[in-house]
Amino acid sequence: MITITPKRAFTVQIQATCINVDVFTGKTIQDIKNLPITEGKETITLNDAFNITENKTVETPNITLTGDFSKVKRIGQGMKTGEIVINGDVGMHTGEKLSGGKIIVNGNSGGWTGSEMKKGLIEVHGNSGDYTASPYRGTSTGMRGGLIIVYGNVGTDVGCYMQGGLIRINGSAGRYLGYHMLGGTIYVEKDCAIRVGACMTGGKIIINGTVELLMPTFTVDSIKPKVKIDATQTAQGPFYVFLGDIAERGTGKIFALKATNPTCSSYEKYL
Amino acid sequence: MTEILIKNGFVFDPINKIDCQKMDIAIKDGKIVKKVSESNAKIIDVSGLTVMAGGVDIHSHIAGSEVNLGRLIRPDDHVKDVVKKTALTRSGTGYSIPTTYVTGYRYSKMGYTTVMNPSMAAMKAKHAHEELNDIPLIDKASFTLLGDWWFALENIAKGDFKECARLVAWMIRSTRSYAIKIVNPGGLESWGFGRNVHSLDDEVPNFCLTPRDIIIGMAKVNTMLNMPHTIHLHTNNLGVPGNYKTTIDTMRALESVYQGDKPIGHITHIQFSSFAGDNWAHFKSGAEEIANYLNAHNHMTVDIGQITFADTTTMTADGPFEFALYELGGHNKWVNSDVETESSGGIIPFHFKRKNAVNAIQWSIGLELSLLIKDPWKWFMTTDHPNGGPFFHYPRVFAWLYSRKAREATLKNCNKKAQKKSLLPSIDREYTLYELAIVTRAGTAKALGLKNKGHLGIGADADVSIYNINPETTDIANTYKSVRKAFGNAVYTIKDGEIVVKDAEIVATPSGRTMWLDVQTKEPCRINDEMKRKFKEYWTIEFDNYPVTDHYIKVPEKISIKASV
Amino acid sequence: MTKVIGSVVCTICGCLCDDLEVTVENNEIIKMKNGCAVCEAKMVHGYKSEERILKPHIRKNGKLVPVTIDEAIHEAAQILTDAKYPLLFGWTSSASETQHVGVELAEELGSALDNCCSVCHGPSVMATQEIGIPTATLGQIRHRADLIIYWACNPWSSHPRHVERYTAFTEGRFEKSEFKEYVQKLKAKASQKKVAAAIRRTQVRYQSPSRPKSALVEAPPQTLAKEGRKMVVFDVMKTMTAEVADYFVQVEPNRDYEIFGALRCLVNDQELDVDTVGGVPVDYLKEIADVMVNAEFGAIFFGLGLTQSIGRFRNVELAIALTRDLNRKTKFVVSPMRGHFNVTGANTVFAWQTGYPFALDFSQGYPQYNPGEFTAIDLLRRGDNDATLVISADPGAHFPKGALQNMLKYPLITINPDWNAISRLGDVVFPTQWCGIEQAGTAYRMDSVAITLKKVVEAPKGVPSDEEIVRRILEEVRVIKAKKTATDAADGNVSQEMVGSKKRRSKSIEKEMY
Amino acid sequence: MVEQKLSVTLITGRTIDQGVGKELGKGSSEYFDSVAVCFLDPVDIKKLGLKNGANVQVTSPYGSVVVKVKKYTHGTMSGMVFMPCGLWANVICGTDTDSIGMPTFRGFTVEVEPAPDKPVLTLDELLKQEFGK
Repeated sequence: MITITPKRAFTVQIQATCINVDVFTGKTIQDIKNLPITEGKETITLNDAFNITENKTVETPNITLTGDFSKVKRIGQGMKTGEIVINGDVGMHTGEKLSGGKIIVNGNSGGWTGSEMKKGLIEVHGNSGDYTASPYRGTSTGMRGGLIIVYGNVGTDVGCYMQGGLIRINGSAGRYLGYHMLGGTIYVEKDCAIRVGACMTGGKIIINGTVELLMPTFTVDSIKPKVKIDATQTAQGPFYVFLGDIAERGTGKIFALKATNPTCSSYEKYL
Repeated sequence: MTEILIKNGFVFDPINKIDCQKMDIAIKDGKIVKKVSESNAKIIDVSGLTVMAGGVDIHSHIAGSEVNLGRLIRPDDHVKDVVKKTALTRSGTGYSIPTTYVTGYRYSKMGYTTVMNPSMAAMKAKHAHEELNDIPLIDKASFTLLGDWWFALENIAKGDFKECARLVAWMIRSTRSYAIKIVNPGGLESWGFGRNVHSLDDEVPNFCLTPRDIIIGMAKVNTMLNMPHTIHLHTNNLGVPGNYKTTIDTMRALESVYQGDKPIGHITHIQFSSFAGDNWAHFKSGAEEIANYLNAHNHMTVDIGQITFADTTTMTADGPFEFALYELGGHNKWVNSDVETESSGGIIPFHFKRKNAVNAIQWSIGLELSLLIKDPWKWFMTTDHPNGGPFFHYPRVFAWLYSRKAREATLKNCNKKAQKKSLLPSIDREYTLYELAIVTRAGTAKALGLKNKGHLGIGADADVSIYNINPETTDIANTYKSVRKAFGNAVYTIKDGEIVVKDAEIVATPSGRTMWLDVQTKEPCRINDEMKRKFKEYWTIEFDNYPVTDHYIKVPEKISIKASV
Repeated sequence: MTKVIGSVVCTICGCLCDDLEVTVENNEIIKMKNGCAVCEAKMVHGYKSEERILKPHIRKNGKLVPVTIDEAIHEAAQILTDAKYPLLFGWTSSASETQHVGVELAEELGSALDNCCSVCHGPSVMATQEIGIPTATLGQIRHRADLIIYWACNPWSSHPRHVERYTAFTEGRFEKSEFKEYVQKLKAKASQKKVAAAIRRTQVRYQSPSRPKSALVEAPPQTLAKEGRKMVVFDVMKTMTAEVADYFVQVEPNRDYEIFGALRCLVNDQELDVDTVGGVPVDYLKEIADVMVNAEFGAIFFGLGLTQSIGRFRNVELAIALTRDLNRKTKFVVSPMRGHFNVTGANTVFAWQTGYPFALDFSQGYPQYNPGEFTAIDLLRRGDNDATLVISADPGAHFPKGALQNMLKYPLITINPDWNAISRLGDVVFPTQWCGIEQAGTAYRMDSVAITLKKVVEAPKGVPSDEEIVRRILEEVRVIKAKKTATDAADGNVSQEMVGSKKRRSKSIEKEMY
Repeated sequence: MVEQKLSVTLITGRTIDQGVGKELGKGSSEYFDSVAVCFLDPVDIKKLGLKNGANVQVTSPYGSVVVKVKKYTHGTMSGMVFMPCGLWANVICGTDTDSIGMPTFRGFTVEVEPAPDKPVLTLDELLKQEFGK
């Protein structure tokens, strides 16, 4: 196990794509210390900014980061195997394009966490930022598979263009949850802000709390007693089931818990 | 200026009928000269290498409002292909529409030295020239979109070709351009109200004329003005199954203007206009019919617009076509950009896939045309960058031309239905390096009327490209991969007598020149009050602010021509 | 000596009206024809106000003192090279020639580069990147549009001549007759009394003065049935523009997105399960959808009401999606009402050099783009940069307080012609010429048509153009970098970055010292 | 009944006077007069027991500023307060951008209350107060 701690507080952004199990594998501690990162415009070595130690007796997690990493971006980007544990906050693009392995954040994580992720697991024990699991600007292929669990809240535009996999949010979700979603599942334990599922054409969003306001472009379909989250878990209802986004001729489904959404009762007349 | 002597190369110079001759090329003051003294000159020994004139691209969208809008909407495309700054070169991004500097560098690495920017809305000409200034290492020129210009339409409808010619001359000068570009004649004007024309004889709403009138009228105007290039035509019905008939109609219509000497029209990216079949389900190739027509007639030239199977960005002034393409589905972005009184435009990111039947057939059509048109001086190699694929895919296209094996390797991976429909397995033709030099430099330079380009004769511009191909020892068709690589990585590119690329690395970054025509009409163009009044009515820019001034052209090369009106 | 210069271009908003007639006497503009009130304020009065900066200044002991241009250039270049991650912001009131050098400077510095677009129509550009945009040059709309929709914008105030030059009040080739009368009627009224009062009176007929909050006319919108050009305004409050419109729809704040969604369904002949959307009854929306579908050529112009309220670029995205849907039935275009006169130019120039329109970062040696990550407000909010250069913009008056406070923790260089809010806060303050008055150049209109700005009068002596300043800073940066490399090489010092960071001047420390 | 405070939605935007004032110079009296103001519906002004031109304090989660209140005469906008773009409005705007670079300039709730004893600060005074420069 490699342990990394910051040597000082950082002002400007640090891009550290090299903090990645795939990159560390097969390198000596000295090699790792000399890996290049950028602090602002300046290229420095990992050792310039961080204390790095190795503990050969422990296998997993492969990398442990302890301290404030909120200005450090792109940790575990494109990682295929292995496990990274971050004890503290972490910056943007953590686990972007993850195609395997595991990233556990014991703190908050920044925007674009798990962006365009394909496989693997990301667990955030604090809050996760805007655009979690959403793709880069102008891209219309989002998360394809894997699992993201957020124990806190998430920001806006989470799960945009999602095609597969599961996002489980134990707190509340911001605006535009599941925007333009094509497939996969998003589960929200608590409340959900406006414009949930806007422009979605497939997939399902399950909301166990209150929906602030449903888009007018959704039409009520039925009331279902329960809904499957994945192969093993089921959410107990009853749920209102909404179909949409009809402006996109979509067939995505929003499940809103009946008990917590009395405002949706106006839709019952169409059932 | 330094003198250079290129020694011992195998020279291919079709204009001067030099085919793989071992000879020296001498350069002085940016021109090819008879000889230089060996003691003063920098001597480059290129034994065992291929020497050609710098490549001349007849049709590649590299700058302008449309191109830049394409760049702007595709961050997803840029992030895949980033270029770092070096001590000498600027940073930038690709992929399908590289940024200006990167465009210059990449062209130069392939040994290209002249590129035509074929689609410039007159109103947005200043923008195009500002961008062209930022493309280093290559000479360039632009073609103005004039096929749906209200002034032209009105005068053609009236039958006043002389006045039309004078106006066109004024416009060519005011926009600092090189040729007349016509895109979907009549269609763009119709698109102003969301409609299109579907044959040569559909009437253009509100203007009392047909696409046929526009094409013939403009060809006449082009002749009257003694333009070095012919009209550069993007046909009606482009991208519609069965459109090969419209294309042949168009070529037939132009027969009446042909005077028997030099070609009268150029149909660009003809691959997109050679579709047979009634609909997309019955889509098939019309290449044979088109090639047969071209083999029997001499009044036309064409360029291909080859598909290279890339995630690219299609862009054309043909607004209605792009909308039709968008309506086929599967695209997330659609841009339409109409230009008042002149033109329109559209952009769609498009991924040409081998496994898609239509795309694969399109790929096949391009190559069928290239191989079935017998005379290489009649057709030229382009990908209609970025429509069929980005320009830096040219070496792939070369490989398909000179190697049957390369074609087979690609066809094998194509859609099964497309494989069955393709004529390629029945064609044995393989291009020689000599023929390749025709379709990439000699022929294009000739068609464009560029007397100093595309060859290595005395007095020509010293634009030279040298590739690591030994024509004596290499079987290019069999070792197509290494030859392909050599075409993408020039050993030397020399631009105006300066070595700009060495071993596929940029070593100098001079600005290229912008060529433009000063068309001198016998009667000076009448910018009278009537026209000024019309200007105010037609455009939202003042007459004084409309023309492109010298300020917008960094290194101009004015070419004066005398018109016969 | 008096001379009259025609076809002068106005440098206020994205309309770039180029028909001004300016009278110059003794190198001073004394009169102007054709311009709007804002234009007149700038071109006749504002540009020569007492607030003009005439000399470079550097803040010493907390006070700005005049210095030579060479000293200021060196100081600015030193600050920018010493900083680990500077931010270059502004650019939108400069000519594109200046913006062009700006990208080169950012690339040389490895800094962040952003323009004012990020706080005005950046979201519009981002929406374009998501789904494209069907648009047209303004003349196309002038000639053809018979339905003009202004959504969440108030051209009367922000683009005063937009309606008169490009849309409802113009004569086009295919759209004329009806409207001339209308304009003349208005003009006749305006000559009797103040325009505002007159227009208000003409509108009283259609709307009862004491409307309820949902704010919709009770009577059916008879003006929607009229022949010829129609102008419809959607906004959260009734603006001057709304008063000259044929029909005004008042929407609840932050509900534009829902209305666009609903209109998309209605345009596609789908039914909605709700009765009102964003405070507007669905029945009204149906009528509007009908009018849209039946138009020969429709145009939607949208403003900051979409890009600055909740949803931001998603609002614009849906406006574009609606336009796109409408193109299946008729011809429709959509266009943002760009603010600063050359903000479109900044996007254009940045895009052709880097591929991206704003929110750029060069720290990796190549351009990176991500609004939210490299946009000025986000960088400042997180305190991610350690020096700022502001050129031809006034974030002092237009950035939220929190962002400014972080900006002012570190050295600030400003390049502006007059003592605006940000110049007052600067540490190195450059004077510069007024672009389009004292300096020629190129600007891009809101529909990305390039127009040449004219030089009308000479600048005060010793005041350089901003292009010259940026170019000189760039040269000085290269000199400093070359020296640094040379010294480092001589010392054999490997960890040059560390030395650099120690040398870095922290302003807070300076403050404590004084 | 006169209310102490009013919770309203803030809208910021351009006005023609602000445009003219800005071009005349940020230190000009025209700029001050056109920007250090807020517009309320006459009904809301009445609710607060105020007269046109009185000083009011506008408070948001991000800050608080004193400006003059003016009647909005073009149409009803009850429940909203309009402030022209400028430093005074920006003192109460937030920096949250939803990760797209655009700060919260409008569409959030603010409180408006009479402030007869507090002065409206000039540009320089406000800069000094907020940024110490």
